[in-house]
Amino acid sequence: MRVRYFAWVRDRIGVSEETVQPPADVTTVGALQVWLGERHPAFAHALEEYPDLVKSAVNLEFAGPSRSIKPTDDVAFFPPVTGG
Amino acid sequence: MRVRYFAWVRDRIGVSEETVQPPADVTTVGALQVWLGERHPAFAHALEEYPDLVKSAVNLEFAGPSRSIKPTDDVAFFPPVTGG
Amino acid sequence: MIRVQGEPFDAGREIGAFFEGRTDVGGIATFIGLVRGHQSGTNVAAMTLEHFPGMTERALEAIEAEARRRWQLSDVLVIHRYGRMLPGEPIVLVATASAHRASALDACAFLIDWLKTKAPFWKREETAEGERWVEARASDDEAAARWD
Amino acid sequence: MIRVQGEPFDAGREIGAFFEGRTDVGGIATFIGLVRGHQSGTNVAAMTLEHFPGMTERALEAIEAEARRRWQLSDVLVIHRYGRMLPGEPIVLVATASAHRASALDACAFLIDWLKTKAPFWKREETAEGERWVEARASDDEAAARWD
Repeated sequence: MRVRYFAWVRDRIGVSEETVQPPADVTTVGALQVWLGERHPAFAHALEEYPDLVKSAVNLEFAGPSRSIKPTDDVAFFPPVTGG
Repeated sequence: MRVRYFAWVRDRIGVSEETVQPPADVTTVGALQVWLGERHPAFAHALEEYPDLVKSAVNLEFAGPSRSIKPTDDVAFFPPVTGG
Repeated sequence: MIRVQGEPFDAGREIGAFFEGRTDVGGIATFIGLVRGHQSGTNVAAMTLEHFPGMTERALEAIEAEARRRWQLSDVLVIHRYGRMLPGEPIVLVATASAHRASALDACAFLIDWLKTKAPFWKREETAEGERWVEARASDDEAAARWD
Repeated sequence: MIRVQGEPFDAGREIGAFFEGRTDVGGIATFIGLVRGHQSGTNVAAMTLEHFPGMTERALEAIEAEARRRWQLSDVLVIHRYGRMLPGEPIVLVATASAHRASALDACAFLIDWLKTKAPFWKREETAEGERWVEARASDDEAAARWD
């Protein structure tokens, strides 16, 4: 599973992209977040400190924490967008 | 008193501008319209046929029929505007 | 700033010059009104805009002043042509500059809506059947009224 | 049409090209977002826009499609830059063309409001105190929500 991080989420974790193989019981974006937090304490900390400020996308579309995921998915975590 | 006509109001009357000396009892835009209608039957006809489509201005500002006028005023009659 | 002119203008160039060098502005909103080549199913070969010199400038200045009263604007530009013009040519350009986009967007819509019903211009179209004065539309009155 | 690019663009020239030769269009509405030289009292020396390649284009195309569903538009153009830019430079251009001005104006406001909250861009400012990520604003969420 491809995981990408953007903006200050990436700055905190220090990784922009990684390929991970979460256990079979990690079937949602929310569960993946928790599991990734174990690999990256800074990510766990960000989620705890700013739970509303970490957004996610699956396969290039916005997705909430209940969205189900599979090993071939492309998942991304980032702050609320500030373009325009 | 300077009187000007624009757009199809002018086309109907056949005059774009004239200097007139209405009698002393013509003290409003509405009274002036009636008096001008006597000079220009086409104007009287337009006022009768399209009473809502003849607008007026006094001294370069929109003015309704009850607006009072004096001999030094600059009065204009024209259809609803269609710019932009 | 208000400009009423007979000469054509390059709307893109005017917009570029409008924000050139500004670093205090977050958003520019513009509206360009063009001559359409057809109207209610009839081809329009050309359009002539008549106006009331003197009153036109005064009316547009009053509309600009009202926009500046209602919104915090860094700058306003209104260019309106008169005379004969061909399909595709710009008739009017409205541009607003503001620190914040909502002010720029709202003020731009306000300016064109009020201009349409409060500035003394009259359009005459040339069609295959001859010339005709364009009639005022109730929808323009309604658009202006939402700002009352 | 959607363009996401690192290179600067000339907003005036793009707007000119957008309506050049069109005779089917009565109104063009545009919005240009510029880098501001100060933000909340702090001088901003430069701004860097990060984006999510692939998702950005997809999000902007979905927003354009939604605008075309809601309004009768002859054309839509969205240009959005990424990378580092200086105060006064355009970040984004939205342009809409329609037979009728209300559609052009409303669709333009809709496009920039949705783009602000639904396209994956992130701004980082360079100030005298260092670099900082720009925080999302509740007012942008509210502006987008009025189109729900």
